[in-house]
Amino acid sequence: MALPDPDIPDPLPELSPVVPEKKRAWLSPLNQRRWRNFRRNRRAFWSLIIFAVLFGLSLFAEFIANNKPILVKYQGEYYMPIFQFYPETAFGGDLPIEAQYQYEDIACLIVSGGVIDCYDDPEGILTEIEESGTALGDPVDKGWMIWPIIPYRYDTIVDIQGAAPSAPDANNWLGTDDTKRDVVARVIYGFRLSIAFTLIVTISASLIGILAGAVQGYFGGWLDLVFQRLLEIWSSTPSLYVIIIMFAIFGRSFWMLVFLTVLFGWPALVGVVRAEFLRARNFEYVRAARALGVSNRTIMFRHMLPNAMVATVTLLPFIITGTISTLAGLDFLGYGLPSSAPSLGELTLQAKQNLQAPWLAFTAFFTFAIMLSLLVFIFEGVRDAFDPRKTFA
Amino acid sequence: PVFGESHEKIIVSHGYNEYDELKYSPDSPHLDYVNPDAPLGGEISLSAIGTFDSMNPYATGIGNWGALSTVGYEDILQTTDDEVGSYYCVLCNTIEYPESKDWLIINLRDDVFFSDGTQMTAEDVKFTLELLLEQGTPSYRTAVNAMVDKVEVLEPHKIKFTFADGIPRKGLINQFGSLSPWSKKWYEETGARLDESRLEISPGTGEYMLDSLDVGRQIVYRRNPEYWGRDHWFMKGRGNYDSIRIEYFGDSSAAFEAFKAGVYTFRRENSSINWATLYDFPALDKGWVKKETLADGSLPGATGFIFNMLREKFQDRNLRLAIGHMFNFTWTNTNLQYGLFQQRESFWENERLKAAGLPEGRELEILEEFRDQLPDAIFTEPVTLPQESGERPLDRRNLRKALKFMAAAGYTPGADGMLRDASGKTLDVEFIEDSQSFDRILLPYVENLKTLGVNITYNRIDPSQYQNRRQENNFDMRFAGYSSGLVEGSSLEQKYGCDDREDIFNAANYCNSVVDILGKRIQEVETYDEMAALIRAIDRIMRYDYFVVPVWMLQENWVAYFDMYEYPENLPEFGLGHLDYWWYNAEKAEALKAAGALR
Amino acid sequence: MGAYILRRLLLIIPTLFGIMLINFTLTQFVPGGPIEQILARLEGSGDVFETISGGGGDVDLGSESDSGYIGGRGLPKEFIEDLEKQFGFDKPAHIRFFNMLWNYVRFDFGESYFRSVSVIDLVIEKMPVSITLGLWSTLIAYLVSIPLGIRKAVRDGSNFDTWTSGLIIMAYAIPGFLFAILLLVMFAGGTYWQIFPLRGLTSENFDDLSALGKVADYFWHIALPVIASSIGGFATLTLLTKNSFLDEIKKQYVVTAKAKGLNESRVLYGHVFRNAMLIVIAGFPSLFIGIFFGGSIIIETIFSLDGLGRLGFEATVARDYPVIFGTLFAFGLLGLLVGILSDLMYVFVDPRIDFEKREV
Amino acid sequence: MEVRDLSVSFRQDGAETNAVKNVSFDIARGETVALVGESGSGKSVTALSTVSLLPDSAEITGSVTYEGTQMIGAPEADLRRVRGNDISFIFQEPMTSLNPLHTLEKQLAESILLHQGLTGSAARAKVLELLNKVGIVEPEKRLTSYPHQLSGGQRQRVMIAMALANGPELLIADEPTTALDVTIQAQILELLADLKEAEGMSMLFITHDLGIVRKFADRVFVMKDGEIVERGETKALFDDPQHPYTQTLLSAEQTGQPDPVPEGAETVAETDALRIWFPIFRGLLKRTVGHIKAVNAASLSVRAGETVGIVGESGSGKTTLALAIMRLISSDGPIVFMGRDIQGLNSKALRPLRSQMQIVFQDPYGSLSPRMTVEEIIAEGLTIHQIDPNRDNREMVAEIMVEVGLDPTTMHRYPHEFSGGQRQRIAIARAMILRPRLLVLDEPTSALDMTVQVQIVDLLRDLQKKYGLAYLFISHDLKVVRALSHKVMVMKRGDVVEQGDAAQIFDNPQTDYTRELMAAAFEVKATG
Ligand SMILES: Nc1ncnc2c1ncn2[C@@H]1O[C@H](COP(=O)(O)OP(=O)(O)OP(=O)(O)O)[C@@H](O)[C@H]1O
Ligand SMILES: Nc1ncnc2c1ncn2[C@@H]1O[C@H](COP(=O)(O)OP(=O)(O)OP(=O)(O)O)[C@@H](O)[C@H]1O
Ligand SMILES: [Mg+2]
Ligand SMILES: [Mg+2]
Repeated sequence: MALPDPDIPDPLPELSPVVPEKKRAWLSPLNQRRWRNFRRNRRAFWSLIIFAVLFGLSLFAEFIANNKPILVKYQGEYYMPIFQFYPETAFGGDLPIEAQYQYEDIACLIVSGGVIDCYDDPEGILTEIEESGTALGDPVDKGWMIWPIIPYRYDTIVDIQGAAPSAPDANNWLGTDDTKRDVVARVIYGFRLSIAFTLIVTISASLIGILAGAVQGYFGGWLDLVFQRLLEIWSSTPSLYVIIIMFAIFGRSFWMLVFLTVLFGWPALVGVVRAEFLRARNFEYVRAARALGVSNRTIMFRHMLPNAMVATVTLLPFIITGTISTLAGLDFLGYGLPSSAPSLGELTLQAKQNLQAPWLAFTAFFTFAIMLSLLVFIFEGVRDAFDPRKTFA
Repeated sequence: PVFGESHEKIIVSHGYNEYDELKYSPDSPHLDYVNPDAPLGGEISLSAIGTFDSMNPYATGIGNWGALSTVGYEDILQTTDDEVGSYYCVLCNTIEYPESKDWLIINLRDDVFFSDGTQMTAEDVKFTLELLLEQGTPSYRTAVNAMVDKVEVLEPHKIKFTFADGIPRKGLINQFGSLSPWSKKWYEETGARLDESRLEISPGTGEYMLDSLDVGRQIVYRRNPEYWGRDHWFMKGRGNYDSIRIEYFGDSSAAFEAFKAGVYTFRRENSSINWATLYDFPALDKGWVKKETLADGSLPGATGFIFNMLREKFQDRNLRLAIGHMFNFTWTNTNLQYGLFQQRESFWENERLKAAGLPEGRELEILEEFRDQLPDAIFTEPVTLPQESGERPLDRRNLRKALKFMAAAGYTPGADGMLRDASGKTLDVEFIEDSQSFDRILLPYVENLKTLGVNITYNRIDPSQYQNRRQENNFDMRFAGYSSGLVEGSSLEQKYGCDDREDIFNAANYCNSVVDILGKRIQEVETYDEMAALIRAIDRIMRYDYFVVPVWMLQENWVAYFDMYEYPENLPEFGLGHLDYWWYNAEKAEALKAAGALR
Repeated sequence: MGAYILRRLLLIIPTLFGIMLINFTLTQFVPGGPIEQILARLEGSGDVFETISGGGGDVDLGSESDSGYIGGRGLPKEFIEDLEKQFGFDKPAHIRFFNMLWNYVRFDFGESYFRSVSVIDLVIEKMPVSITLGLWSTLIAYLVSIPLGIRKAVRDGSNFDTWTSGLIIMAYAIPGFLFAILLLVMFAGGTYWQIFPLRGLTSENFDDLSALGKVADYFWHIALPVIASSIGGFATLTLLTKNSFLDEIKKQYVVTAKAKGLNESRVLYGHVFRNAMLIVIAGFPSLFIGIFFGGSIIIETIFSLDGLGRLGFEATVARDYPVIFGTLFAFGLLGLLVGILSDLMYVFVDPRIDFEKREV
Repeated sequence: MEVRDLSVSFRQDGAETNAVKNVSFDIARGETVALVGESGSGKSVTALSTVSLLPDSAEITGSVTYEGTQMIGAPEADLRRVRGNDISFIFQEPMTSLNPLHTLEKQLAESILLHQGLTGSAARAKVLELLNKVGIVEPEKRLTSYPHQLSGGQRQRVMIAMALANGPELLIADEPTTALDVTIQAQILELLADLKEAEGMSMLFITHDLGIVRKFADRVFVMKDGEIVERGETKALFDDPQHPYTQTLLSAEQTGQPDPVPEGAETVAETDALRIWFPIFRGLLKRTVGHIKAVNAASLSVRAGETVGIVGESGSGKTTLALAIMRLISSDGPIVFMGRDIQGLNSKALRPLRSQMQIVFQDPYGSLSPRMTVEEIIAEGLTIHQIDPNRDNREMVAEIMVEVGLDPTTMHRYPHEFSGGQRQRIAIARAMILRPRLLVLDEPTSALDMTVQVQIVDLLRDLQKKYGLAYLFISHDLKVVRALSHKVMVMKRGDVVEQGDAAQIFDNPQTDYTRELMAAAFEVKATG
């Protein structure tokens, strides 16, 4: 660098090639900046945390709501019925079927260490053990059970007399549904199932959809022309028939449904992404990137996608909840998950058919509303974090 | 039967009963169960769910026909609600038939007019039959074509049906006597067909005729002021409303709301949960609406969880019993159905026909004939009754029993609690259903079966697929039923017979050689008692065979109506009669209107 | 561009053919067909709406309205064969397919299997309901969502932004049919306020009303269904608008527009709108078609309206293939045309857009 | 207009940038005030803050009064009345300041309608008049053009026309002439002078072109690092600068000559009668009804170590030619790069060559991905082409940033957080870091102040010497062209009117057009 005159001070004295220090290596500085911005949006950040906690908890639904105890001590040995099948005979009973832990006689068997008379007079024996530590006069090796907070699974028929659907009370915090199953348990499992379903479906469908839309919009020409037509054909395929056929051939299962929903869900984003790309490919910075020799893939996903993401990011929370609704709708029409599966859709349907039981409707509504709000707020935060011009307090 | 004078044993009568005496004579003043002084007037309104787009119910599967679209037609011979199997001349003066029942002459009345004012003649009756044979549903065509040899109009009001040789005579007279004449003139003038959907109703001789129609929304029938039969003894005290209105709703909740609001005034409830929970609204509290449970003596359908008897795995009765024992009627009824039902025991839930205790009398005689083909238990043990169960969803006593039955059938629980046969195969059962409203009843049962160790899947599928699978008999279990009658004839064979085993009417694809023989015999019996004995025997055998897990039944009618309708004190055994012999109390109606209950 | 349009127009033919072929092939494999449906009807079952209308009960009421004309009699083989002939199932599939196509090419869409009505008439019959629901709910959705979204973008992060977000999310989260039922029970039923009618598009005495009366009657009837069908429609559009605007609103040209002294709405609607709302604007043609052919089976069912939503569902479940294929063909064709229109809209909105291959 | 203690700071990602610190000045009626200073010193920010057009992330303190009313924190409605009508703005980056989806006519007519209430043909007449005034040829044909169909200079003139449409009281012109060739520039300045004369318009003039300042401004403020370091009457200040920075600025001048091209240097790029015509679409079906002949037949060749300067009036096809050579728009005619015709290559085959040919776009702002940080932008080429795998990318980025005079600590910022000149340097850095064989520079110094310009030109020269780079240098600043070019090509209306050795063209132009151009260029400067 040649400066014009030595006695004129260097106009750029403070510049030196000092590299700003690297922080966490697993996030590029830009992503660090985005993450910081995301965290500054308190609402989004807390929504993410709450959502993660809720989903995390629901992953352990078996330990929160189950009709089997978490831990059983019987005759000095420990059993974990949640993980393993034990017949009643394992606890001194005489039936080879799975122990029905919620029944008093089984409870009595376990507590008393297998006194067979439990089948006849469980209460008597239990009180006797309570009072004297003996059963029928003999000392017992006292056992116990640790139950989850909610002693019902999603498919447990509640064993308390009273017509279903029954209103919320101390036993069933949100009441029971019209099949007499605990609503809380169903919501917990249903939340897990729905979220798992929708996350898998949305992620795969969006990835495919965005990719397809991006490729079409970016390259244009015959590729776009032909692909669009195929898409048109595909999207007029009656999904219901395909579902019926596939179910009839392969049987009904979660993964089948995931597969089918992805199959029919991915075109959702293609249109908007394609439009955004059709536009963005004319921008000067895309030209600049091309001039740099950036590969098409990088141009599409590094340069254009972040700028063509508005619709995608906006629509994603809705696609996620929409997928839940799709699942619900399929349940509704009877093409969804097996009927006993804990589905939020089924809950809404029940709510409609049992207007006299408003707790069903409220539960369904709040579950949906909370889930959707959290998602919308999270994605609002994501959008803001990616917005270069957004200012954060 | 009243016998005629003819030495050829020609019987001339004002009515007909295959087995029994007719209760009413031609000069009876009126039917016993009606109020002959019931005032005429007013309107009754009902609701229907769904929509309609046709008023021709005779077009097979074409169009959703509107409710009561046949209300304007009258059968020549008609039954009553307090007898079994009696048919009385309404459009005729007498019928004539030889003892051999080789033919039937109907002496039609000459004072019967269609609602368009034309007189009904024998030509119309002939035309009706011909129309049915030409354009009616193929099944009807084939069946009836085989029955009748020739139809002759002997006189303007005399028609003769000559029956074909070799056709069982049972039921023929009812069959042809139950024709409802249609107007030949109308069909010829309009060129209308029977196999199309249309919104016009052809004129009938009945008391009511179409008044107005708003597709998908409302149908109103009104009394034909010129109705010919107003003074007919059979019609006394009947058809008391001036108009009948049917309101259509897309949704059952909307329909119910409409009832609350008085948009329509009469409602029959068909759902226990609704009956128990929904009837709690201002109009009811204020006494405007009456909610009543009325006894009903008609036979409930023999419904239950049926086994597909064609399936290899269901051949063992023990296995069927085991599966049946896991259904907990008591719990289901109290917890899901509000304790409103009884448990169905028999295929014919009527004292006349139902088998009970040990076989005795004529029933025993009949059964004895087949002693070698029947299991001993039929003779030595009381008739099979559904198991009793306790208050908890899973009844442990029945569970024990079921396990025993399973063991007897060769299935024992493995280390994972699943039932397995000797070769280690699980017991796979698929339960199919197409209606969502049964989920709540079925799922607890399915849960119980799972606990027992049955590898059961419950599949709710769409109606067409369901229909397809039942037609192809491609199912393990489903909820279905047989409809039973107080008189059984050839239909019994169709329902339970081996020949029709794969027919859609034999829901369980049931076949038992003894039942088959007895079923044939039923078509030849002379008296009702003999038929009853045969049915009891059949009932006993079929209940022993346990191919249907019996569920609930209701022997009541649940009705709710705005308090302006009244009914005779002595309601008959077999009918509710809300459209027939109930009547409208104008004063009460005024009061309701004044109170603002109705608009 | 002209060549492109021509290409697109020509491509309609194979596309439509593809659509029909796939659908036709699928229906060959789907279990259960129209014949089963007819048989089910003959037995008095086969109400495909039961799950939705909730009419099912556990008591058998017998038949109040059936003629008993078939009952108790078997369904002989001949009958089924007869039906098969009637529906043309006796011919091999490919012949049926080409017959159908040939008819469609001549715009002959045939008759419903289950009603003696041509498919076209059937569709026309159901249009008023669909148009009503489609038109008003889209109108409301757009009239509310776009200004709201813009306002939210302008006041991003404010309290207003927060609570409106909450509100529209809540509205979206209410399951549509629950909301519809709720409205019905609250405002039309016999328990609370009986303000609105329970069903239908117009009153029985509609024809006797004065012109003003007719209009009033119409709006009185559609109030609840339209509210119910628009309630969930705000959220996506509002947020889409908001986010699109947020992306644009800080760009340099907006500053230029502001510097011109344009007032806020001129800046927002005159300048930003077109830049931000490419997707929304280009979606207008299909939206417009959607207005005519939209249908919501659940809303229609609950408010006893007879529209295309119910028709479509019924046809699908009842396997009413003429209706399915007829509507598929007609709407498919329309959809393809609208697709072209929609792509042209892109160019109209943003003249920089073209569909050509980027060869450089 | 009176500005008192104006400070502006940007909060971004936790950090705070003080762009403007305690600036005070005033502009009297009819007066022209020039704001000069280092690139990035806060000139544009100061100007924008006067009518509250800064982004939300800016925090403004101090006061700005216009005709007695406070502007800072004034209600939007008041500001609106003032904007466009009383105070007009010419933005620094014309390329991105026009609404991309509005036609020229619409952009112009809008403000005319707004402040003068003219519609229809009256408005159109006014639009045409304005376009004529700013020297757009055949304005009728241009009415329906969209900004992306215009050249940089044309866009800038539209911008100017827009600002002048309503006869403002105060014109704030942020580098209004950077993209204009000297003739047009002279025309525009004359126009401004006329307006000032006739309507007593005041002006806040931000520019790097000291010649213009000297000729034009009544008073001058010199800014550096967000502060006004010196102020005074133009003449006084020019004659006797006090502050060391001002002294540097004034004395900085493009000097020197390009180093001669080494003998036998290979030809890097060559075109032969390259033609670029843009089709004009009309009607519903968008049929092609004619062509805009941007470049008719351009033949040029550039050797390693050689600089070819391309000059010519605004809109003459320079940018188009540059883009075509880079194979970024389609063209007809062979383009030989390193002995290989790249005209027919597909983008995949072309990609490896890209590291050898780089371009600095005329519109630096638009060419920077808005959602990438500067570091990513500059480093991107490195990662693709694996320039020097042994070195840390980040280090190389920091190095090049220093070389072009940018602070490496700002490498995590987004492009919009920079000043116009800084962005231009980012664009230069991005291209230079690859050390390409051929570098096309489209007005790379237009937004740079003299000191930085000199620095950049030196840098270019150094690199050329070191690596034997070939430059295609497009500029309106003939001094820079002269300082850098071996050969010069003169374009007019898509045609190459003259081509040859730089010295020969500068000293002895053959065509009238070139002569005019030279005259205008050196005349303005000379009288300065
Ligand atoms: N949005 C922003 N966020 C952060 N810093 C900014 C922002 N806009 C401008 N700056 C910084 O403020 C300083 C002043 O910028 P300004 O645009 O006023 O410079 P300028 O004097 O106009 O320079 P030039 O001559 O290059 O246009 C620069 O250092 C720039 O980096
Ligand atoms: N995409 C396009 N469509 C139509 N015309 C265009 C397009 N791009 C440029 N032009 C026209 O081509 C001509 C040459 O433009 P170009 O940008 O090459 O000019 P330039 O010499 O770079 O001018 P400046 O010095 O003002 O930047 C101009 O008249 C311009 O309006
Ligand atoms: Mg600037
Ligand atoms: Mg240019």
